[in-house]
Amino acid sequence: MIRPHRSHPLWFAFILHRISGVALALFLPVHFWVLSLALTSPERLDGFLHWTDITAVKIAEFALVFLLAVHLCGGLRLMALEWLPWSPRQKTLAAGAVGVSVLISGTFFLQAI
Amino acid sequence: MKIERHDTDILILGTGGAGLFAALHAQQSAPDAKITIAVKGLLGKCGCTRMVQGGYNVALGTGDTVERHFMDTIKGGKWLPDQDMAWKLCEQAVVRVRELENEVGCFFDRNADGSLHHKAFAGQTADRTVHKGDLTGIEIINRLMEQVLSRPVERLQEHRAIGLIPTKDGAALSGVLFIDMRTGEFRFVRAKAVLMATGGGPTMYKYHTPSGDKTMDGLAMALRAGLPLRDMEMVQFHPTGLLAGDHTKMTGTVLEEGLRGAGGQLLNGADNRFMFDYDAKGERATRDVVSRGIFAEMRKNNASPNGGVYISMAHLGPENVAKKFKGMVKRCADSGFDLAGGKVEVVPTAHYFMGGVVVDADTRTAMEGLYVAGEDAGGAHGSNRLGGNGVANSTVYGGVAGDVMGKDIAGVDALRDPDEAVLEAEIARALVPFSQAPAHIHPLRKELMDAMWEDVGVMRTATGMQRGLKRVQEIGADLMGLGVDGTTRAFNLTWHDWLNMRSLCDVSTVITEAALARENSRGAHFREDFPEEGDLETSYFTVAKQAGDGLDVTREAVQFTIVKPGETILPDDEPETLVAEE
Amino acid sequence: MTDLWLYMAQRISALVMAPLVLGHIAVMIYAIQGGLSAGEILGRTQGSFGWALFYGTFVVAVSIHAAIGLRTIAFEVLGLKGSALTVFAWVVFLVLFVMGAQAVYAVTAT
Amino acid sequence: MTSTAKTLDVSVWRSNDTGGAFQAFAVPIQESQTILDVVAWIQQNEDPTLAYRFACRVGMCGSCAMMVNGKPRWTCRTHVQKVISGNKIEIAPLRNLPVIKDLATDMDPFFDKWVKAEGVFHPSKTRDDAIEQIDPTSHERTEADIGIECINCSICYAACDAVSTTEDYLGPAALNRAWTLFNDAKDSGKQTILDAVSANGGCHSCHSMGSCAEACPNELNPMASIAGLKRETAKAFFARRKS
Ligand SMILES: Cc1cc2nc3c(=O)[nH]c(=O)nc-3n(C[C@H](O)[C@H](O)[C@H](O)COP(=O)(O)OP(=O)(O)OC[C@H]3O[C@@H](n4cnc5c(N)ncnc54)[C@H](O)[C@@H]3O)c2cc1C
Ligand code: HEM
Ligand code: SF4
Ligand code: F3S
Ligand code: FES
Repeated sequence: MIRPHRSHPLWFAFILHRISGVALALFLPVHFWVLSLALTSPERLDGFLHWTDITAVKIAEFALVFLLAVHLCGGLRLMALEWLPWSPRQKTLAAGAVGVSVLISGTFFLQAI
Repeated sequence: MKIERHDTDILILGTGGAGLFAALHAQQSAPDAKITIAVKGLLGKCGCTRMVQGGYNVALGTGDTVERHFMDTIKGGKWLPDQDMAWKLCEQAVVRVRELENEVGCFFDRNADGSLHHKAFAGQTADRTVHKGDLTGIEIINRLMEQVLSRPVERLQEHRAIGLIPTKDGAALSGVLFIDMRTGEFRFVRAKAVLMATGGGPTMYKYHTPSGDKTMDGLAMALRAGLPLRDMEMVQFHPTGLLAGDHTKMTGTVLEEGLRGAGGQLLNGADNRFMFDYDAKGERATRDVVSRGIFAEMRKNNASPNGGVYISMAHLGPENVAKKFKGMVKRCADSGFDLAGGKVEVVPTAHYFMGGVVVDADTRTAMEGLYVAGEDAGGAHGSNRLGGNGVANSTVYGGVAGDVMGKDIAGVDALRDPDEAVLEAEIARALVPFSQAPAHIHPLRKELMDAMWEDVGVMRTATGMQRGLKRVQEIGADLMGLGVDGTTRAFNLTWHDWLNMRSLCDVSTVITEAALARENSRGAHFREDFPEEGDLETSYFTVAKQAGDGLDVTREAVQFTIVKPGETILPDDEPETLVAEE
Repeated sequence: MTDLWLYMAQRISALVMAPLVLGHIAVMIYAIQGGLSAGEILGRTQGSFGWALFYGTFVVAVSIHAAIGLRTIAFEVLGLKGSALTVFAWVVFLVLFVMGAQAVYAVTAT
Repeated sequence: MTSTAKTLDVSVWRSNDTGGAFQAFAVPIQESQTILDVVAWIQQNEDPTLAYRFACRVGMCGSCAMMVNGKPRWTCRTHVQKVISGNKIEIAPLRNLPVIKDLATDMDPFFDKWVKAEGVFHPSKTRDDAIEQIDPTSHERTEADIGIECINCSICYAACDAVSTTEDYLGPAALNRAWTLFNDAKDSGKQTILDAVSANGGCHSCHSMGSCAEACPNELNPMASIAGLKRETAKAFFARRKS
């Protein structure tokens, strides 16, 4: 899958952005559905939110926030490199994006436990 | 034999500076004509114009004049150039460079004030050479290529011209026979006018700089068609070709002139500088002098491991060198050599071919319908080409050919029919290898390159050349016995290696015979047995023509139509040179 | 021309979302302390025009953004073309938009 | 043929109209040896029917590019020892282009897109006019100079996955040329260029994967050029809305 012409940071940044984007898009309907429960059956929402105490669910949520953070930072990185003329720093930017994402999601994770 | 037949109005062979410019100009002078451009490689991606490093000579620098450029060209060519051609070259270069900048889109380096930057190449009396870094040819050809690709010009890529086919009465050219290299089929293209711009290319020498596709096909075809060829003994050697062993294609490629200009030193096998033993200017002497110095040193068994000498730049400071010659240093590094800090083995390498088809200043030849421009045409440079006059020549005369062909075809009512017998004969000739048992072609190419390098190379003698002539003829005969695997003719490179050898052998014979006919030393041609340049007033050039199975080499007097030896067309108060000594 | 339009729409929606996502994450980090409950969420959001606008904008932007994003991927990876591609993008947009609108309504309506 | 102690283990893609497969060759190791030398050695000594392409042999013509151990490279300037993995080399035709035979590709699609991207100078002057004064340090000129030394070798084009997935994507080299021209003070076709690169398959099909910049043997950065085009097209997008 990772063919030699792809093994460099910018391509990884691209694929990470794409995967996180797809994962978010898949998660979003679920998220909306859960929230809609607030209207139709608040007790089921509570039941659901209860689950969020379970570690597995916590990790899943962490992953989600991580994805959101990754995608956000990746997206900002992209727009920065496309629209702001600071081309030589692209690789640093790619790495920075991942770094910041980890920071945000890490905070979330720490808060959650 | 099944062949495809195809018609056009103007047919151009080759996509170097000459071919591409001809296509553009033909379109301007005959907007309704069908124009076809055929080339041995991909359009714009083969030939030597792309490889031009140093730059383009044009009298646009401060104080410089067309007259001065002309005088330098005549003196550089040791009074052998056709003066009308040399004049047009210098005069039209000015127009051509403006055209390149304003219409084609080239960008040449600028001075801080925004004007064109000119540098001085060796042998010139003014800062005259415009350039784009040291990759001038890429800029010129890429821009020309774009222009041609975006116009309705028919492209026949990977089409190798193998024969000029005359009409039945032999009075005019009917068209050109090709091999469509991708399919291996033959294709005959009729045209009202044909420009041959296949770029010569002395690749029959052990060390050579031109691109791999150039193998003298054009001159070999012209010879067979009975056209006169002039100055065929004039092979220019560049003193510093990379030397990395026989097995690599890197060997022979140019390490740029500027290295010596900047203070690069040549060292022999014992690490001693030797150029001052041969010339007071040392490494900064002209190309031919340095080439001979290196060759002489090699003959004294003072050679480096691969049989050449070294160029050393390190004393100038590796960082400086790396900065000033970035491209060159990187190229050497890619190949595993440290140009900035170490020494690199070099050897003189065959670079440019001054000889070619006899043409007039309008690119017309002795055969109606055939035009020749660029390195295929003889005359503009005489015995020596100045650095920077090569691209100028191909672009100027390519454009001229386009203009003239466009005008001339207006007077041609119909396409001319070919002499079918000649067509058949040319096809049969190309098919010879398929009727022999397959064998390796390359060892024979090596033999040819050794023979020409050793016996008809940088320094020549009658005995050596007689021996060389015999060797070349034997190799040529051996080739006829070598076969090629004909399982598939499509993209059969080995077949083309064979055909390349055929052209190279034929033209090598002419070079040798012309060199034997010139019993003096001028420019690139140096005879150890006749080291004097001879009387300038009675200068002659050689003309070679096929005569039956043999060759007929004659001497013709140079016509001093513009200036006589010892005189000048510069005003009396003009200084000798405008270039400040370093 | 469509490429340019889609490109612009995707960037603009992304720019709109960027602060919203940051805000959302911040709220989550704050809210998650001590666990989540429906009451807590609803207590914060119900009847709040501000939150309705916040999440409403989010839903509009994300529906556009994700529809374009998935459209690109459907084209490049799945080879979807022409009207199939257009239908696909609209379906993604509508599903997200409708479900999103429902969710916003659910948590903000009184 | 040569009985050298050490040989390279070379696998070369062979193909014709009906399909293709890798074929193994043992090639003697030499001190200064490029991938092109390896390929030529095979054609000259082992299999005379092997097809490939080269011209200049010094990295100027851009006709010798191939996939070498999975990466697109100029073979005439790729030293064997720098890319060898163990003793093995795998050589295949350039990706993303139709193969004519063996290692030779048809580069026409690449050049058709070059022209389609308006990578062709749009003159405003003639040969009768003087040469324009241009400040070599101006911002526009330095931007144009950055991308000008492209040899149209198609290596970036072969490295780019957007080219593989989007059939009409113009690709990094063509767009790099368009950007260079856009910054060329002498070019009078700025709007034509922007229109060309804003059309479907234009610069917006690039996902900034950066493989182009990574692969370019001349160290050019088409990704940055494409970013420049995206920037300008975005500006034009708003400007046109306003007016
Ligand atoms: C390394 C190098 C550096 C140089 N540097 C300079 C310099 O700095 N300044 C300068 O003025 N000159 C320089 N020259 C010389 C200059 O390149 C040539 O003089 C000039 O470019 C020749 O142009 P041309 O159009 O005649 O031929 P080319 O550009 O060589 O083109 C010949 C064309 O004909 C095609 N062809 C060949 N055979 C056939 C066939 N049988 N059928 C169909 N097509 C065929 C070739 O494929 C090619 O496309 C240099 C040359 C070399 C090799
Ligand atoms: C938070 C702010 C966000 C920003 C700044 C952002 C930014 C971007 C950008 C710039 C792209 C274009 C990538 C490209 O063309 O290569 C993109 C693609 C995408 N985004 Fe987002 N995005 C954000 C949120 C989201 C959300 C919440 C989702 C999920 C619903 C999402 C889903 C996608 C998808 C599926 C793609 C396509 C990926 C691709 O083409 O490779 N994005 N995003
Ligand atoms: S940008 Fe680089 S890799 Fe792409 S074609 Fe030009 S020189 Fe080759
Ligand atoms: S690899 Fe392709 S996706 Fe864009 S950044 Fe380069 S053109
Ligand atoms: S042969 Fe010209 S770039 Fe390699």
